[in-house]
Amino acid sequence: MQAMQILINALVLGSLYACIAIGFSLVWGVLNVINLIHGSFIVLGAYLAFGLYQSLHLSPWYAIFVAAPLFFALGYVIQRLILNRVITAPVLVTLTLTFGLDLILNNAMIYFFTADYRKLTLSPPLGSVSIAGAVVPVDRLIATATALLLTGLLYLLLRRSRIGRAIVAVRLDRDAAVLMGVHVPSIYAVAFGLGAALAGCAGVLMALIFPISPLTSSAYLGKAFVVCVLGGLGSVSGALAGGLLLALVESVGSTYLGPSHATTLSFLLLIIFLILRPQGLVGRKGFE
Amino acid sequence: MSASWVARCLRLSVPLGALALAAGAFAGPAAAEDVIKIGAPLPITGPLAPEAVKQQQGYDLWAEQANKAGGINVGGKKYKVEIVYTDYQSNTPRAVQATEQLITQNNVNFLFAAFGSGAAKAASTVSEKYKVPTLAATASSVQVYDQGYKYLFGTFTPNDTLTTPLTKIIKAQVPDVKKVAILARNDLFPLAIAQEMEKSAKDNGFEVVYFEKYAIGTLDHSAALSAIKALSPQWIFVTGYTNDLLQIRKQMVDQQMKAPVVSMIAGPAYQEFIDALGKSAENVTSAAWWHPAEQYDGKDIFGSTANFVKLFKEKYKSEPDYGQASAALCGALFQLAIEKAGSIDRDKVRDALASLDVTTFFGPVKFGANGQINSLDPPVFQIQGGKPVVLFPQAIKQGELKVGVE
Amino acid sequence: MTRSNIALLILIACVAALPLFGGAYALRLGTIACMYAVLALSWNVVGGFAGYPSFATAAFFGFGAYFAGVLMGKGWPLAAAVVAAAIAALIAATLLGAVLLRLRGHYFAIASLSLAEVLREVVNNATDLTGGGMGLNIPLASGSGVMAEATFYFYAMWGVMLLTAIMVIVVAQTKLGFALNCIRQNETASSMVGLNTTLAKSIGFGLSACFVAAAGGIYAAWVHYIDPSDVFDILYSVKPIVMALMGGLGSPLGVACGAFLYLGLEEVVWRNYIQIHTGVLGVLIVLLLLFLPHGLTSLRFDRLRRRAKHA
Amino acid sequence: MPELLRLTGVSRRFSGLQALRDVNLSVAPGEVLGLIGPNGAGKTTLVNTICGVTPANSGTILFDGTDITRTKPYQAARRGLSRTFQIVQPFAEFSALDNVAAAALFSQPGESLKSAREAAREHLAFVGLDAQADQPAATLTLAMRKRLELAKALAMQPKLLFLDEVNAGLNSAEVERATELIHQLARSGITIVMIEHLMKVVLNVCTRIVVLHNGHPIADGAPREVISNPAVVEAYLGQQYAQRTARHG
Repeated sequence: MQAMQILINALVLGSLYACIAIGFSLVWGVLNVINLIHGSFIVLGAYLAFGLYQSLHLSPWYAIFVAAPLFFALGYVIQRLILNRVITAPVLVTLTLTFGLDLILNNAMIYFFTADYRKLTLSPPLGSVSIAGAVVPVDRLIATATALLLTGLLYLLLRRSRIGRAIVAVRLDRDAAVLMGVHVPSIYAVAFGLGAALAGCAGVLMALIFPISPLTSSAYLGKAFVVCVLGGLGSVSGALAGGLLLALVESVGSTYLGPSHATTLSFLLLIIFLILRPQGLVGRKGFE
Repeated sequence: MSASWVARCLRLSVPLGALALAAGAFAGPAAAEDVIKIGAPLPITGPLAPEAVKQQQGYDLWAEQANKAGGINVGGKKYKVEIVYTDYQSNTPRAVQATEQLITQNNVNFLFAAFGSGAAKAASTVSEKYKVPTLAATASSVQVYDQGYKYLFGTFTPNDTLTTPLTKIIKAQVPDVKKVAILARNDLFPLAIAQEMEKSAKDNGFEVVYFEKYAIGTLDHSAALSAIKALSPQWIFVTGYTNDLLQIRKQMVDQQMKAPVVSMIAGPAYQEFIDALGKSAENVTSAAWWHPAEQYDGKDIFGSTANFVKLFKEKYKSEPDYGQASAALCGALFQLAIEKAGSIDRDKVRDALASLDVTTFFGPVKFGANGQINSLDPPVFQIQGGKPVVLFPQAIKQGELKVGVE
Repeated sequence: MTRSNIALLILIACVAALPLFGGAYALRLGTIACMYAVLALSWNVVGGFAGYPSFATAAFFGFGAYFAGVLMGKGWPLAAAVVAAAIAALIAATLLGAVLLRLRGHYFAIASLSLAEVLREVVNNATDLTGGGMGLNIPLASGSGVMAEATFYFYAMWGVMLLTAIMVIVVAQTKLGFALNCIRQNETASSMVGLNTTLAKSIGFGLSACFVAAAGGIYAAWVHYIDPSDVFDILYSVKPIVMALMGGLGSPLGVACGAFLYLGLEEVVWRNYIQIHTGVLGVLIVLLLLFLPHGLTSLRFDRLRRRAKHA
Repeated sequence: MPELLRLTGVSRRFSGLQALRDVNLSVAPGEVLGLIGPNGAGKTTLVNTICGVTPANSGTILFDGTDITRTKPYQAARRGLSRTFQIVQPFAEFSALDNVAAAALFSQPGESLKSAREAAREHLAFVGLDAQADQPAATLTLAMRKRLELAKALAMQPKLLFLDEVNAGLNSAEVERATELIHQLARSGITIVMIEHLMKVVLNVCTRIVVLHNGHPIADGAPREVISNPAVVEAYLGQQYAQRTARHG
């Protein structure tokens, strides 16, 4: 009974984690950039959903359609104007640059929205349902479904569309892609835009579930990190696998060892994975 | 070549040194004679930023009132008040630095302590060194006052004064309660209060079936809550700050957790907690150091509690909570002490604070030997109909305890 | 000894004169500046010489602070506790390095970052020893007066900075520094010419941890009260990197200048823009990386040489 | 004659791909062994396996009487196994001198930075790079970098030297110069195993040839014998030989 509840909790939470991480993973895999603004993008998405619901009473389901293009544009522009200038620089430079950008965005959000915690409460509330003897909140369920849907869409985009295949080509072998006539800077910009759009959509979904404040961005970022490493970089299925594994470890650890050990456990797992299986659960071996 | 190069390096280091010195020499203008400056290091940015806003509202309200009345009367001469804010980024080392900066660079006369127990404690070593009287508006843990400092005073009673009356009320009015589950944020104040709760629960014959800490910044509590649910305790006691408690309460609802009694400290006293949760906040019990329903007739600048609430509402269009009230109280207490000492000499004001025994809008104020206030009965309250309703103390009781949180 | 290293020692000697000019607050800033210089110079051994993007500085700092703090709580004198913390960090980091430094690039960055997270949670949960989330009190040495204490801690931190600078200079001029340089440029080729890369990297990692831990220990004694989220703050990892980038990677003089310049800027920005200082700092970082990618050193004569090389 | 190097049943797999299959090989002191075979035959993998970069999955490798099957690359290097890379691997920011000094410094116990630099000068002079000693390696031409590789390998005072396509990408004048260098090395008593596509060079320099095909030696013997071995020629060598000699001949 309780085991079932833990399992279901972990499944739902794992999908949310995957949703948080997938844009981060895409950017990391394709651009080889650890995008530290990712967490703030998610929060910004959550504010967008909150603002639209408060002012226009626009439900978060529709807010996704607003968020996706907006964030895509934002990401595209940031990549084109700023990040692209240092894209070939060493890890440290790109990492520190996104750190600086994150400071700016986060401070701007605190300045304009204040750091107060807000909550998007749907009226009427969605409540919970029972599945196989376990209680599952409907909002999480819907968020999970949407997260899976978004993940699926991304997968299709990468597999089926021309631009998607170009992105995958750049990820696997940048030089070969150049020879094949792919214009790498625009692929980078599109991939970064997609990463931002996914973060924005994730933010909209998170608004339903977690309190909203600029201060939560680092928590999202931390999860994205762990999920990416556990699952394997840049692959859609990797983010899902990593999210589920992380959620499972956290849930089980927190139930049997106490919640304060859940974080320790997840980071220990991260280090172990880095050392023993740096390609992650799903990833291929052989790239750094 | 070599010599000229060294010279070049030296030239480079000169502007650097100059910059550092300039940074150090930014001393504010020397304190004008008719102004009393009080330094307030606040976590204006970083995770504690929402709390800083509350503190600032309280301080500003007091300063505005004091200046409106012409200033503080020091032996017949009126002094205006000025509050000097600095941001310590929710970072304790910064708080220490900010405190020293306020003392040595901004030449403040007195200090409001940094927010919360941890930072107040760390920064108090500095104010103690400089012998600057410091009032802590938000430091309740006795550990803050266990260092034998003479210049630190706090307006929050020890944590057990919150948990003990709460436990007593529950024991008297809800005989079904046998098992208690405690979930605490692993942080100085929330953890300290959870430990007090555990103690007072055991003293009153309850069985503590669950006591766990969660890490700062935990996003998801569903695993811990499922574990608690499986134990079916009658009383669930959770500590943390507003965001933690919002999350936990929401996730309790998600998991359809019900219990006769759910207590949370320190979120429910804040209006934003009730606003954000709506119906799910109903019947959550809590305790705080002050409540707007209190009815004291004080000798301080605000006078009665009702007057304070009125002034606060006029300025900020919202109900004051204990954080804002305590901040305003700290200002009012400095004013009382300075007027009593008839001087702005730090030692005299310190002695005046130590010997203070006065009723304020916040309640009776008298500091114990360690500097912590020991004269207050913090109210226990419950959210009923979207409002906090006082259950204790008897004198200001507004309603009866309602059992059952869904 | 190279000219730039002589200049570094001159700079450090100049800093020592601070107590002649400044009051207690200037000394506090000076102590913090020395502390960050220790962090940045130490980071430079792994990050600048060996080219490994280490984010482990916070882990070592917190480790040192708690190790020394706990010992002082048990009655050890400051000096002994700090030395013990430094040695413990040296050993622990050397051993850890052998494992972690097998990773490269982003993977190493994340592993080193996680190190601080793991240590913080371990400290958080070892309540009996460390006080956990309640923090750790470090007993006051004695009430020796404001200026005396400020001067004492300033010179303690300055001393660690001097030792760190000497260590970095010595490393740079010996086989180890040469080895780390080789590793940065081409690790495969390094091992093919007979260099035990794992050993060299581990020693480098250990040395970079050792003085950071000492700084952490002094810091703990200085502030009397530490808690896990303060001393394992990720900013202790990030700031030294920004400082090193600001000053110019690899050059000890540049890194030390970068540390002082960064703190100077931070202090000015912090004072003048209470609400938006982190944003202003972010703008500075972004501008720095976009327009001065090699830090202060790109303002120096060797800019032309670099240009020539990149051409 | 005692053997310097002896491989017994060495195999190496890369996730599904059998790169080396049951390789038995011995090298005598003073030999100049040519290792030939088409692309992908496993020549470079064989060198990597001997040097410890990609350790063997099975089999044993004896070098100078000791088992080095499991040694790490740096240990192999210190024992006197040195190599050049097919794709040159200089320390790009270092001067040519420091590149060679690094090799001398780390392969010889007790060498100091100063003595290593002194030794490095001699080796640079030997390969004819003394004029470029202070130039950063990144600025050298390909031919110079190849010679730099050689100087590095020599600075390690090898007992056994692997030359991995030292002539690839060089023009014929440069090839001639490199061949002369190899002759000098061989005369100085260093045992050499060279991977080489240029049959002219192989026939000119080598005392023995081993042909590797799909990770397995298929022929071993005196150069003239091996290339006239009908199996080798018919299988693939003839075609290669024809092409190469036509291009460079």
